[in-house]
Amino acid sequence: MITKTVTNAAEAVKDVVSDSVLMFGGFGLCGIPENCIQALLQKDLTGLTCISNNAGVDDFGIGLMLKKRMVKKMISSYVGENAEFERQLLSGELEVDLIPQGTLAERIRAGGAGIPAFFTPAGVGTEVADGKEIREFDGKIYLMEKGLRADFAFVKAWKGDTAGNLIFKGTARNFNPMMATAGKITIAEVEELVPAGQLDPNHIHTPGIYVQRIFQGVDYEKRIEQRTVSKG
Amino acid sequence: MITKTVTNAAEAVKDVVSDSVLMFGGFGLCGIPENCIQALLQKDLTGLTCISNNAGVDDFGIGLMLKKRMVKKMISSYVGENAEFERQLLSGELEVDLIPQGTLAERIRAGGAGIPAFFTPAGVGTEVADGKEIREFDGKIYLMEKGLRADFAFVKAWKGDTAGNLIFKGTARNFNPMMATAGKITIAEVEELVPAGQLDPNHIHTPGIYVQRIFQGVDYEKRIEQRTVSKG
Amino acid sequence: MLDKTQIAKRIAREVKNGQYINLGIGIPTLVANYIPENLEVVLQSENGLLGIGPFPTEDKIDPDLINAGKQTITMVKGSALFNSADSFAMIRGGHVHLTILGAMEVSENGDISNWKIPGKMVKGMGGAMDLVASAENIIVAMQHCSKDGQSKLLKECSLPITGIKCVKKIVTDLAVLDVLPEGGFKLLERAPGVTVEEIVSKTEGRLLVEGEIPEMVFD
Amino acid sequence: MLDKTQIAKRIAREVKNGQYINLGIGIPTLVANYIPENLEVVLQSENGLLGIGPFPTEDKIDPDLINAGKQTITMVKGSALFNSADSFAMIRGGHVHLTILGAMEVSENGDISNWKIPGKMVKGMGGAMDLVASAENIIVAMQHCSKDGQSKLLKECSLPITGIKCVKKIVTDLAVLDVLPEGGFKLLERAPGVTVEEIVSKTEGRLLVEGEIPEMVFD
Repeated sequence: MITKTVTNAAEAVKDVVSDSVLMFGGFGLCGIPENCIQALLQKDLTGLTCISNNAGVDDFGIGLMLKKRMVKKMISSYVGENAEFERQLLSGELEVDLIPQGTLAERIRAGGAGIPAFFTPAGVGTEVADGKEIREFDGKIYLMEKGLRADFAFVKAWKGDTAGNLIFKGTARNFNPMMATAGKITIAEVEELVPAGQLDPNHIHTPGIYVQRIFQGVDYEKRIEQRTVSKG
Repeated sequence: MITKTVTNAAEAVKDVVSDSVLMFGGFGLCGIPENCIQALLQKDLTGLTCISNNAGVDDFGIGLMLKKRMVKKMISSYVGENAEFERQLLSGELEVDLIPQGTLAERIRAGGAGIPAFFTPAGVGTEVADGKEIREFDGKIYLMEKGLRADFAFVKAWKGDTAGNLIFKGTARNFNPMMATAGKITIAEVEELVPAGQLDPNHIHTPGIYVQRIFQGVDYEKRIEQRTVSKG
Repeated sequence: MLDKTQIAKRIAREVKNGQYINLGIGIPTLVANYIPENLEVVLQSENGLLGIGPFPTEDKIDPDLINAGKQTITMVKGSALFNSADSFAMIRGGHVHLTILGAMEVSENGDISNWKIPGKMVKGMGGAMDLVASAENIIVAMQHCSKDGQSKLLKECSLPITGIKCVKKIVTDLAVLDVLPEGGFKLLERAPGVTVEEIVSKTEGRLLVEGEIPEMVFD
Repeated sequence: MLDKTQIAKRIAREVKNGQYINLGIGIPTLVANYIPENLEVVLQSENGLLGIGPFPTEDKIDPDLINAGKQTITMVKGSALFNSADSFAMIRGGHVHLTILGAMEVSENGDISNWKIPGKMVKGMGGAMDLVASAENIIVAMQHCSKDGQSKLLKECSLPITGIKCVKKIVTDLAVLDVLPEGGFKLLERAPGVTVEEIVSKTEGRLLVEGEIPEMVFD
C-alpha cells in the first residue's frame, strides 16, 4: 500500500498558494475540515476560490476565511447563515456563484469521474439556466452542466488509514466523498488514523486512491447550528 | 419503515412479462441473482432484453435463458465465455449491443439518477462512436451517452433488511448497486435477510428506497469461473 | 385561518402509505409530527439520510447527525446514510415520491419562487431547485398573502423562479388548492371561518371555484 | 526472444513508486509477480477492488472475490471495495496512473485494436475502451508478430479500434518501443539474441532506430 500520512494540518496545507481553487467538504458546519481551515487561516493567502455547499458562519468554518478576506469567490448552494458573507456579496467585494445543491454535488462527482458534462433538470426556466445549453430528452427539458475540479480538496472523515481510505460518520459524509475525488491534491483529516489493514474494505466510503495526504486532526469543536431536542 | 419482503423468487418475479427490459447484477458469475434467474426460467417468457455486464456461461446464469431462447437482445460489455451466445449472435438469432464496461456502468447509474445523458471519452474513434454526438471539452474529444433504465432490475446482495437496505460482499458488489437504482421495479435477493434496524446505516451500500421487493435466497451455487490458487 | 400547526396537519393528510418524502425547512418539517401512525413512510434528508427520526433527547445529541435545516436529529430503524451526490441521484431519479416545501410565491401554472429576493436576500437555492425539478408530487406550504397583504398565489411569479410547472397542491392559512395541469388554482377546501369570497379576493391568479367548498375539520 | 514471463518482467521495470495500476488479462496479470518489493504500488481491478493480493490458498478461496479475469484472488492490507460505476469513475477520472494490457495490433500513432475480429470473434471490449481512453500511461504487452508472421506494429490498425492515440510503450517478444507523440515507433531495447535488422523487418509501421540499441538483461 502507498503511505499517505503527514504529521499535521500545517504540513498538509504547506503548498497551498494564493489564487488557488479549493474545495471544502461539509454541510453547514457538519463534517467540515476544521483543522485544515485553521491551518489555512495561519497562511497569508488571498484570491482563493472556495467550493463548498455553505460558507460557514461568521465566526466558524469558512466564515473565518471570509472575514480575513482570503476569498475572492464562493461557489455554493446555500449561504444563509453568514452576515459577513452577505455584506461582502452585496457590496461587490465577493463573487458568488450559487448552484443548485444536487447540481453542485453532481458537478463535483463528474469532475472527479472524468465526465466533462451532463444534463440535469434542476434550474430549467430559472436564472441558473442563463447561458447554458438546453436540451430535450424524452419530452423533458434539461440543462447541460460541467464537471468541477479543484487544486486542493479538503475533506474530513471519521476514520482513516495510512493508505488514505476513509470512513465517514452519520450525515457528516455529505459532500466529502465527491470532493475527495475532485481535488488534484486531496487532503483528508480524520478523527482516528489507523494502520492500513484495520478498516474493513467493505465499509470504506472513499478509497485511498483519491487521497494524497492524511493526518489525524485535533481539538474538533463540531459546532452545532440548530440544537434541537425532544423531551424523550 | 416501508416493508418490502416477499416470500420467494417465484413471488418476486410473478409480474415479469415477455418483451420486458431486464437488468441483472453480477460480473461473470460473481454476484448474479441466481434465484431470480431460476424463477424466470420457470416462466414462459420470450422477447426479453437483458442488460448485464456478461451473459453467463452455457450452463449457468443468463446462459440458461439464452439456451431457452427467452432473450431477444443482450446489452453487455463482455460475452466471451458463452459458446451458445456466440452461435446465436453469429447466426443473427440474437441482437447484441456491446458497450464499454465503464460506459455501461455509468449509463445505468445515470438512468437511476435522472441524468438523461453525459459525456465520456470511452469509445472515441471506434465503432462505438457511430451515430453518437461527439463534442470537445478542454481539448479532449468525448461521446454523448444516454441513461439506461429497465422494467425490472434483479440484484443479489449479501445481507439485506426488510426495508430493502442492501450490503454486498467483496467484488460481488459490481453492477448490483447501480442496477438497483435503475429498475422501475427492483427485486433484491439476499443471502441473509434481517429485520430493519439490524444493519448499521453507515455500512449500507444500497438504500432501501431503490428496492421494491426483497427475499432471502436459497441454495446459492456461486460457481467459480477461474479457480486460481497459490501454494501458500 | 389555519395556524402553522394546522397547515402541517392538513398536509399530513396528503401522505400515502409507502411514500419516501422530503420535507423542507419550516412548516414542512412539522408535517412529520402528524403523519398517521398506521402509514409506513420514510423521510429523506437531502444532506444524506433516509429515515429521519425525532429530535434527540439531550443525552443523545450527535453533531454528526443533522437534517437539511441543520437541526440535530435521530435515525429510525432501517435508516441508510449516503453522500450528497447519491442523495440527489435519488431525488433527481424520481425515487422520492413527495416533496413538501415552503414558497414566497406560486403562479397559476405551478411555477414556484422561494430562493431569492433581488437586492435583499441572497441565501441561495440549496436543494430546492433539484427537488422541484424532480419529484412527481410537490406540495407547497405557505401563507396565502404576504405581510403587507399581497396575494402569493399569482398569475406569474414576480420573484426569481425556483422551478417551473411543478407545484401540484398548495395549503395556505386560508385554503387548500390544486394547481390544475392546464393552469389555474382550483379551490378544494377552506379554513374554518374563512369564506370563499375572502379566498377569491386574496388570490390574484386564476381561481376555479366549483360547487360547495367544504370547510376543513380538525380534531 | 522473450517468453511471456520475461515480457512481464521487463514491463515490471516501468512501474514507479506510488502508482495505482490496472493490469489486463494474460501477460499483464503476470506483471504483478515482478514488481520490485521496495515499491509501494496498488493494483486496481475494474470489477471493484483496489489492492489485489496473490491468488488464495485452497482453504481461502472466496467465490465473492475475483479479479476482472474472473480469477479467484485475495486482498492486501488497506484494500477498498466499490461498485462498477465508482470503479470506472476512478479510471475515467485519471486516478489510475498506469494501464498494462494486451493487444492484437498497435498503430504507429498509438491506436490499439484488441476487442474484435469481424465475423470471427465477438467477445466484447469489456473495460478496455474506458481504460485506454483514460489512463495517462498505457503500456501494451504483446507478440511482435501474429502466428502467421504478420507484424502487429502497423501503420494503421486493420482490426476495429479499441482506442486512438493512447499507447505510450510496447513490450513484445522482440523489443521495447516507445510510441512517439508525433507518431512512429522508437526502438529502445532488443530482446537477447534479437538483431535490430530482425526488428526492422518485422515492424510494418514507421520505426525510428537511433544509435546503439541495448540488449535487455535479465537476472
